[in-house]
Amino acid sequence: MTFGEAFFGMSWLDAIIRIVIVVLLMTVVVVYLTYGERKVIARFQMRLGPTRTGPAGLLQGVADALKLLCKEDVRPRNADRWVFEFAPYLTFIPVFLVLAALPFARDWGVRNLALGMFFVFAVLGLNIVGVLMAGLGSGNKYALLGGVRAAAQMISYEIPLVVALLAVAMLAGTLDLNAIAAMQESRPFVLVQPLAFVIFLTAVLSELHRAPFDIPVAESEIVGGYFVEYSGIRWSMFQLAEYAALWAFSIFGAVVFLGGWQFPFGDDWGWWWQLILTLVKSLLLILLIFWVRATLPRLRMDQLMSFCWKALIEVSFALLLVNGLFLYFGWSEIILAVVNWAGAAAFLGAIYLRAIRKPAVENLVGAYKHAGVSPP
Amino acid sequence: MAIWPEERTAAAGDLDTVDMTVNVGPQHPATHGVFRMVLTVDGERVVGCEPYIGYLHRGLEKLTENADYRQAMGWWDRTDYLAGMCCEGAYVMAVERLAGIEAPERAEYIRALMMELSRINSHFMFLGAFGADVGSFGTSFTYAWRERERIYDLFEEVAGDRMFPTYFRIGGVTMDLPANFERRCREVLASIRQGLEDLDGLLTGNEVFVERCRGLTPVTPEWAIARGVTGPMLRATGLAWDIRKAEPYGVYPKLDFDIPTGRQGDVFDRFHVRLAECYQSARMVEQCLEAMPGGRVLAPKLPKTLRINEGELYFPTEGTKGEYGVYLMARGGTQPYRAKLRSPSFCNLSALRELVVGTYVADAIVILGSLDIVLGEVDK
Amino acid sequence: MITEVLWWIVAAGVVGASAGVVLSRSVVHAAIFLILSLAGVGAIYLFLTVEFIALVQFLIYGGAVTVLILLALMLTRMGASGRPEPLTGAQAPFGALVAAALMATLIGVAVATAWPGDLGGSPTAISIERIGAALFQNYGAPFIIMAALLLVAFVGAIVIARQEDGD
Amino acid sequence: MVPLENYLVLSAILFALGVYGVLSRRNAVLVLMSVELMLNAVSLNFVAFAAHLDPDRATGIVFAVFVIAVAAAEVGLALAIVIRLFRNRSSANVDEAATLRW
Repeated sequence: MTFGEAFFGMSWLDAIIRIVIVVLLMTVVVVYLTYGERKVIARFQMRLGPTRTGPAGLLQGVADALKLLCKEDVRPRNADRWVFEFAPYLTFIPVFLVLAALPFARDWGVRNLALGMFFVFAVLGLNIVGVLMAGLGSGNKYALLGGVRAAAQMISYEIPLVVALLAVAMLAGTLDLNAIAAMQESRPFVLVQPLAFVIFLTAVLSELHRAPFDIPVAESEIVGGYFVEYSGIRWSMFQLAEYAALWAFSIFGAVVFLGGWQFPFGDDWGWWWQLILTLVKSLLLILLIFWVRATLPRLRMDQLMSFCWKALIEVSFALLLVNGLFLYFGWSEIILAVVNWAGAAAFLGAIYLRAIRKPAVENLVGAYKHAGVSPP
Repeated sequence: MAIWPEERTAAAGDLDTVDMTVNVGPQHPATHGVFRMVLTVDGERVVGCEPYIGYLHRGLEKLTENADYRQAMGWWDRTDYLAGMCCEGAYVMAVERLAGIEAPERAEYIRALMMELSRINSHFMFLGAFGADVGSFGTSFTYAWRERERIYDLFEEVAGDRMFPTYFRIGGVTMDLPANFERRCREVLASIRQGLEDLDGLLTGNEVFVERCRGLTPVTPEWAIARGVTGPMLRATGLAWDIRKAEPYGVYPKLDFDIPTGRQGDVFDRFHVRLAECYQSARMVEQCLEAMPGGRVLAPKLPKTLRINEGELYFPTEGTKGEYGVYLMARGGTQPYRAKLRSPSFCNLSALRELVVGTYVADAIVILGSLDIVLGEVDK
Repeated sequence: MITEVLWWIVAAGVVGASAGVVLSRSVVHAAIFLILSLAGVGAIYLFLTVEFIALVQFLIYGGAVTVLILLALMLTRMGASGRPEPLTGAQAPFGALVAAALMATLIGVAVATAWPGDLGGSPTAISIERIGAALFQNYGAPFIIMAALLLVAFVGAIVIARQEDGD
Repeated sequence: MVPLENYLVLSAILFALGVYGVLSRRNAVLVLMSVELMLNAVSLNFVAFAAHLDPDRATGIVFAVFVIAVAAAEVGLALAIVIRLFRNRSSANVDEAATLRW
């Protein structure tokens, strides 16, 4: 039973009510995600974050939103007018559409699509167009560089993202997000497909322009990238899109990999428990993303691309192949899980091994060899 | 759309694309002050770099020539404003040498201590800002800032001012250390050590950071010497050249410290050498605390008005960025006839174009960060 | 009723955007119009209740058109006067004539023909399982050939676009 | 309900616009875009036929998938050729590529 039908008996009204609810929810969530990010990162950086507006700074997001609404909407003189003005909408709308397909609890969502997973990445992939338009239309070279970087990056990282998710969808045998969640009653897919989860997280960081893949918006290089010329409400639409996409991807990840509303006790304890499960899991993923942002520096463009094309894509296709073999021969899931864990360990281990070539400060102490100075 | 390029190059056989000019600075988050460079980029590649300086020019040398020897000190403070003590130390020692004044030993120890703390302060600024240049979202910055605040607090307790203390005097220092100085200084040192560990852990072992910095623009000692590059940048190439050892001044001959050197002079080595230098400076501060003699802090019988009859002197010191050399020429009177600063940031910056061309835009920012310039010193 | 109104709106949008593609004076604008047009066609697929093709349309063309825009940006030159080269050639009237004739013919044929099996009513929803079965069972061999074609095409593209040493 | 003819007419208009673009545009990238329009019109036709006339076998859907795949391959190849052309002629103008050798 859906609440629209219960009250009005009209399906389109029901849909509109649901959409309104999701939009309002999204706005509130975005406001508090920005607040949460500032608080979390502030803690990582030994600061307090916002404290002044409201108790513990809780109203900071609202204050920011009000300020942005009141700001002047500036358009540079040599901006391409229509391209510039429509770009924020084109980044924002796909993200908002994606929220329509996500299940928050059993059959709770705007629409339960049979092609839910496919819908999510097909539609989210569209917001690159808005980003590119913002980059091209601003008439600013930083924005241009940012837009071009974003385009190259998002197109590249879509491939491992989609392939890794397809590997999971193969196991599940469906693209329906509700069905995928329902399937994880005994174990979340992350236990069976950790490698896919790692690839998914990496690609999502990149799709969302989060550190260490925040190259299109790199503050210290191109001063904010594609939205450098935007102000006021249009700028806040980019921000809204960014955080809404963050939230959408985390719910998506929670549903596909962490068991969504189902694991654990999702069936037994009712819808409120399912809702809590989904939200807590998505918040965990968001926290992970914030954590990464607080610690990691930024990759360079060529390193980013070669990481995608030389590592991620190969690994994700290998994963797809392995999953296919297991499904074809009907081998047991335990073995599949073991193979996958081994793969994930090898993948992360390789990255770690590259990192531990850390030279010690003690080795740097000079030999006075060139200068010919004798130590006193 | 008017984003189209002013310049174009057509390399033979290459795709005949159009170059774009990107203006970085003077208001840019990563130029460390009012520095401007105009990058000509071919896509993401930098094919040209034109640095512009002078936004912060205050005429230090001319001002010095028109002021009393003691009055001028305040301006020298403001050259390398991240390490004010080092600058005033260099100037004060140069004048002392020119005038033949000897500072008491306690004053010399205090100076060395303060200068090394200043060096740590400046290097912390570098470590924090460099992390931000490479792209970490301010975490390295706040880590570094915590220690910088502690050092500044200590400076305030000693001299009454944080950034521009003008604490040194010709012939000693203004006043003696406060009563609980040794305890406070050891507290700060412990905190500094902790902060260095933190930054080391945050940056040095970070795969992304290493990937960004290692092997980026390695240079040889010969190359560096030919361009007058000094300081940590020179030492990163493997040449252990440190004025504190090579032409010692103050109490440095009595202090035991090592010169950290890099291996290939790349960006990572520059970062690492500075990190290691902080440990050495902390060692020196500790030794100064141990060996601090009692006694006066200002030489007795200093003349009320300092007059220097005839003389000329180039006095190099190891500033935080490199060879910070003070040239003074006296022809009688209370003012120097000619003053000149050999500013290390300026000389190091002159290597920028050669380093940057051929790298990526993102690298250009990192390379600029690794030069560790301070604009007050570049523009004087 | 609402469906029809929506259909007409979307169809008008598609036609307008497509006209924008062939008429606009800037390559970038043309590319953006192309996106609108392709997205509109995707929406039309939704009216035909084949969500799968609509999503494929979004996914594939989203990336493809982005690349097109980038290429367009890279390859558009300014003339000596600082204005872009004219994008439409002198043969445009001739082209318009041919296109108009073709359109008239096609529309005439489409309207005049009595399509066998057409119930004149709403489209039948085709489930994703049905499409999958058709793709991998009935048309399995063409699918594999298509995969090979894609591979060959991309290898060919790389070979053509690659910088040769003596070049 | 929207009858089949509507889709066919829409597709015809799109195709004609694509033809006009191919014939009249000089810039190779724009020609490519017009070809995309034509391919789109074709796959719209396929899907409309499939949904209206042949829902059981879904042949039109399969063909639409093939058309999209071919379009992707075509974009890749054509852009490679355009880059080649541009590298040799410094122009993406198709009128200049009149000779069959370079």
